Amino acid sequence: MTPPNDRTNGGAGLNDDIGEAKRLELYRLQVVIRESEQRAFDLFLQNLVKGTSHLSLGQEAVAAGFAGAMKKGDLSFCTYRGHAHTLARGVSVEKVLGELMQKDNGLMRGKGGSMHLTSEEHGVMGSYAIIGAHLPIACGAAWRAQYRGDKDVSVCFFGDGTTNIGAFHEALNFAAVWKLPVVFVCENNLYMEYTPIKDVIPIPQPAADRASAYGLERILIDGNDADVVYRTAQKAFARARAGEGPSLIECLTYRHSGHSRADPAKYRPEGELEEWKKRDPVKIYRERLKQFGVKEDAIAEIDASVRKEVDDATEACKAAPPPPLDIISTDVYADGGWAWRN
Amino acid sequence: MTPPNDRTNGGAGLNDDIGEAKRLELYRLQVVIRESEQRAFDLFLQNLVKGTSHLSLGQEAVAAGFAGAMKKGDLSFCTYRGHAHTLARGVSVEKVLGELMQKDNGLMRGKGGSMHLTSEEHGVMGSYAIIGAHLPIACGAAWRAQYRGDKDVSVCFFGDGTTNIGAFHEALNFAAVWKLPVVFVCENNLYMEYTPIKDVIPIPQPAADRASAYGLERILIDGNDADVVYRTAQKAFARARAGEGPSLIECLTYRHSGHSRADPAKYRPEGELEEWKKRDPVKIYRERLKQFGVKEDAIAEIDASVRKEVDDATEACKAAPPPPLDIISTDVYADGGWAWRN
Amino acid sequence: MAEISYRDAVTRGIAQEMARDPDVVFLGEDVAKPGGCFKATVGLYEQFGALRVRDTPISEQAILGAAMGAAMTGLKPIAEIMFSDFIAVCFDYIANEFPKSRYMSNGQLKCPLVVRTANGAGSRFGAQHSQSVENWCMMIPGLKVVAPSTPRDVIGLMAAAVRDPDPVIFFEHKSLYNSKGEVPDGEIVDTLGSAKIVRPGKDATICALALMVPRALEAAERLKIDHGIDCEVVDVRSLVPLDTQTILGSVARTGRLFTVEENPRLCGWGAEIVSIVADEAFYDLDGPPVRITTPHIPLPAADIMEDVVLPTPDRIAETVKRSLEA
Amino acid sequence: MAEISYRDAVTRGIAQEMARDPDVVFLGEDVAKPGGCFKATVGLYEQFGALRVRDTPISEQAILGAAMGAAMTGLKPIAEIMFSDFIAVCFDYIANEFPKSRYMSNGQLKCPLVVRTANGAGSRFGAQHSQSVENWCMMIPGLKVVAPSTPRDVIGLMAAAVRDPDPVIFFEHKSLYNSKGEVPDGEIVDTLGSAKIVRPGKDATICALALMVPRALEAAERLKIDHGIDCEVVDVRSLVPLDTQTILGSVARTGRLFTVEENPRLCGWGAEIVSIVADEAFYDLDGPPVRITTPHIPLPAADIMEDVVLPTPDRIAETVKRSLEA
Ligand SMILES: Cc1ncc(C[n+]2csc(CCOP(=O)(O)OP(=O)(O)O)c2C)c(N)n1
Ligand SMILES: Cc1ncc(C[n+]2csc(CCOP(=O)(O)OP(=O)(O)O)c2C)c(N)n1
Ligand SMILES: [Mg+2]
Ligand SMILES: [Mg+2]
Repeated sequence: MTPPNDRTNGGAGLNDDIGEAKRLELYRLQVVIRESEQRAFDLFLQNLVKGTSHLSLGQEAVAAGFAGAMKKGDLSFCTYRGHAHTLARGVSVEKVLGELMQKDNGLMRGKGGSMHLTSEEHGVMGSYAIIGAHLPIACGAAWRAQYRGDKDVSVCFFGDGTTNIGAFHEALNFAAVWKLPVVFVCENNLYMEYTPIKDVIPIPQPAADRASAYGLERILIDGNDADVVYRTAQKAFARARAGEGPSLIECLTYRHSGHSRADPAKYRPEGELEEWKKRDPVKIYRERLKQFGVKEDAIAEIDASVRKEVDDATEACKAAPPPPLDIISTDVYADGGWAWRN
Repeated sequence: MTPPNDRTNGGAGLNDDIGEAKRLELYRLQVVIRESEQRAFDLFLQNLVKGTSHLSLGQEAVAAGFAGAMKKGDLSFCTYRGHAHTLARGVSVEKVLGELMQKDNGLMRGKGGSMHLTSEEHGVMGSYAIIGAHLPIACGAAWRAQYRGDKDVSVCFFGDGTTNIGAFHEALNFAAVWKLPVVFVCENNLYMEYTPIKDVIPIPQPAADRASAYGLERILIDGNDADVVYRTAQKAFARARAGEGPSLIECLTYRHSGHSRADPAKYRPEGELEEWKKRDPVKIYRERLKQFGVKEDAIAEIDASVRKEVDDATEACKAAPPPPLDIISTDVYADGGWAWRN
Repeated sequence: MAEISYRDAVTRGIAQEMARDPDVVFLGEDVAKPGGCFKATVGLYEQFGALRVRDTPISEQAILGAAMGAAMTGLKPIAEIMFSDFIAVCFDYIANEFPKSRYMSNGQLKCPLVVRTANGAGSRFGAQHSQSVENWCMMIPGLKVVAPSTPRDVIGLMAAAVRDPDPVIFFEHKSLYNSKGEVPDGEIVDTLGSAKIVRPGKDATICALALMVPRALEAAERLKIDHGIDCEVVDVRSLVPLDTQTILGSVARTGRLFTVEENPRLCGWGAEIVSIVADEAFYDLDGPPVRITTPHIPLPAADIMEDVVLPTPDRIAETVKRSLEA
Repeated sequence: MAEISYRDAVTRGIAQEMARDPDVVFLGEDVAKPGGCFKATVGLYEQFGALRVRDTPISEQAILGAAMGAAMTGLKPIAEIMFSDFIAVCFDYIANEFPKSRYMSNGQLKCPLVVRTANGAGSRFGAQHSQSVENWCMMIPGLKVVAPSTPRDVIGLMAAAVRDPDPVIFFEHKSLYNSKGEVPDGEIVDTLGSAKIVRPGKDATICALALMVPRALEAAERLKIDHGIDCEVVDVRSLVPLDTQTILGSVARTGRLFTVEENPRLCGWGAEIVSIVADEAFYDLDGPPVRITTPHIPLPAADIMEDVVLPTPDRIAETVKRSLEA
């Protein structure tokens, strides 16, 4: 496990600039993701999740830390591995699980599927399943903010493997030249699908070691510590809102599960998962809360309420009907329909 | 004019490792390019060049320096601005001008046109008119050499503007990871079509400042001094042949003419062209030859013989017939034909 | 009323919309200060300023991606892809992003943008700079696709495209930039999805697009004069939405269908129209529906070759005559 | 003779060719040690080693570009594009590079390579991972395009594709990977450009491809049993070259044409076949040629929706019956 070269320390020095309310929020978000993803996996084993799914178990701190620092109006652009970021922006567990189960209560009523979670009202401007495609799209949303003088930031999440596709390069250069208020977040979980990222790059860090190619600062952080992530996000957002341009942040993390539902992740070297589980972000954060004097009770209460939310959501999804077939032909075009002819 | 941060000195120290024979060859190549390109321009004014054309007037030293260092079997991959590189590998002026004039004596008998000059027998493996497309293709040719244990090098030429397209990034990373014997040569002539490169990058040097993103050495040279280019090429080729992987070389240069035939280049700041003409590569090299004791006579003889070659070629092209129409339907497929059905 | 060039119509069309709506922004390579490589956007930078008319790096994916992100969040971007052949380097946006985001999001996201691009042959540029690729877009569900043949249509369809809430791919024909036509004064706004009968006739229907429209008209004139064959010429104008009513109506009257396409033979819009007519109006047809296309080859560069591969008025007239007489 | 899966046939087909010719090399994302995301290349890395079976970065342009450069200079690369939808991110190679270099160089350059890719719907993956995009390739002059429907054809057509001197795009159907079929022992080598009549019949011709072939066959069985309608089913197999002889011959006998396509409606291969038949065999047709397609929409993810949008045996049978009875 590469020791992350932190820019910002975690909670070690008992630096309480974050404050208890925000810390409880960051904790809650991580637990919501953890429980929902774990549930998604269980439902998959019961054959109730259809299509594919890509879990963020082990990567909760990145989603929580960024979402925790985002304001209303800030926009998230996610990948197929987007459940975590979608939940972190406040979308209900039911709507997410409903989409995974391809039910009518799903976020897009089953039309999009797990890889395309979108909730415009929460600023989740889509989840994209073609590697790299959303980086330029996030630039465009940021361009609109710049053009209009809106102060919102576009935040674009992607994986380590995504740094090798052309669109990554085009977006980074474009954002830097136009000084766009966009923050690029690389979640380096060490793997692409089944191949380690280190096998396909000639440098140690896929994103951080490329920042200079775009005139950007090298930022490599511990992605398993939500406080570190949160502080880094705040700085990048402030920079963006101040008109100083984009940031590229590489978060070191690890996925506890396979790449997608079908992957048992046998390619991992022995002991690697166990090593990383010692640095489980939820565990780290629970310790952090205690360090800052939060009572076990308060923590247990959050755990219990999240568990209940996920249980209730599960039941609601199980009970929900499948989508009606008449929506197949809606929303191809803006008139609501699908007519390509008169 | 940015002073190039040379890795290799020109001829200043009277370092005669290059030798007179090679110097005369480098000079001749530059004059062939200069005269041919100038002729192409004249023929365009006479309405005898059809389609588009992209001249390398002012960039001769790059083409000559690299070609001078290439061995038989080494492969060139060029852009639409490829006349210079094609001539530098030994293709006859007649065949090049013939293609520009869309005559039957053209290199591809008019089927390709000026942007696609190709001479397989000279190792000119195509000229590509979609920005960036040939960088990955050059990687593939280099992969073949690596796989077979062939010792040839693939050399890929492109402009400053090409460094912002996705394929650039993909190719550089791919070549570096696979340690391919490919040399990427960026001819930074300060402009894309009509927009200065500095307006669209967040760093000073479009190629050199990105080398580190691929774990490569930063190489920025004076592209108007054929000796500097030649020495840099030799080192990069030696590295490639030794299995040490790719190089990325940025050559600072300037095009004396517009981007393409129709462009009067009015976007250039006053005086810029004049400044660069002081560093005209042909002029520099003529001085260099004198410095090394080559007689004016010998130089004049080269000039005259090249002039004659270009004059003869021009006449031959004027006299040549247009291509016959029956080749329209040949060589779509390998069977020689174009049949997509039985 | 004034006679202006197709090239100037592009500028006027964009200017009309930018003047109307401050959310209309325009980006592309060399489009701002230089006014575009075809000089079709000269003056927009001066008129609308550096914030609304922007030069980009050579990064077609960034151009289209940025247009999409801006469109999604409230702007109405017009993006230029310099030559339509280059759609291949940013095809993911055309094929997978623009046209699917509304559907995949169950209507939450929108993508009101225009991609304008120089399409077609005639400039002796060779295989990578001369293609007619409107089919690359027509076959993708969720896109709208137009290709005007006259200066007036350029302005009117540009306005319609910019105002349309869906992604529209707008094909300008390189070889028409210098052509001229009468254009009314004042605002011009057309509608997407309407074909135009540009020459009425009773013996055969000829559907054509862009550069093929004047050629089809010329062929029709010759057929009339030389052989007394009276062709109806339909300028399809909009491939999606497709005005099947006008086409089917015309075939119902004439009994014969010809399509004239510049693109290579396989799977073109001609095949689509032929298939629709063959299926829905089979019993209206008095003889085989015939496609006239460029052969299924990459385009040769040389003038002499390029000239014979595109459908010419001669070839159109000859094909129609032979077929009607068969 | 042995029964093997379509998935294993992919491995066997590639292995057959790699064993035969040391110039055959294979590259793609996760194809080597992991054996591919569909597990269709498991064991090749172990059998042929790290130099011939190579994992790549997520860089589809580099993958196809590298394949082209290698092909041009003597190797016979097989490149995997994991999902056919991703052809959009490397479409420049498909549309502008592979198919044009031989022509533009007047025959000097060659491009003997195979791109294999997982195509088609049925996995509930949604709009960006389920498309049938064989038309994206068919419409490009200079490419060859195949799409096998059985394990035997996978092996035979893979061999033909690898041995072919032109670029071949090889579409494997995701929903067929688990299907099984009898395969003879020993080397299998098919030819490109031949369709197969997989069910003879006299009342109507049904042309189908890939996953649509078993569905067309099922529809034909039902039509026979339920309505006494006797359909001839043609497995098109190869879109380019296209076996028009077999198709025209079949229509000459049956008098009716139906095409069954998985891709969305506009400009599909069905339109091409219909157009060829309508033009060249108009007087053989006893009624309108009819295309059965997925509607012109992005694909929905949910099982219940995905199941109804693709042509089903029911819909095929119903359409044929209704049309023959009209
Ligand atoms: C253009 C493209 N190529 C390939 C894929 C298939 N694919 C999906 S996820 C993935 C791995 C991505 O790795 P990374 O960027 O590290 O993200 P992670 O899955 O680890 O979050 C690949 C190759 C794709 N979706 N799009
Ligand atoms: C993908 C693509 N985008 C745009 C173009 C149009 N174009 C041709 S040359 C050129 C400028 C290239 O600049 P540079 O790389 O610096 O090369 P130079 O022409 O200066 O040699 C552009 C934009 C193209 N051919 N391909
Ligand atoms: Mg990863
Ligand atoms: Mg340049």
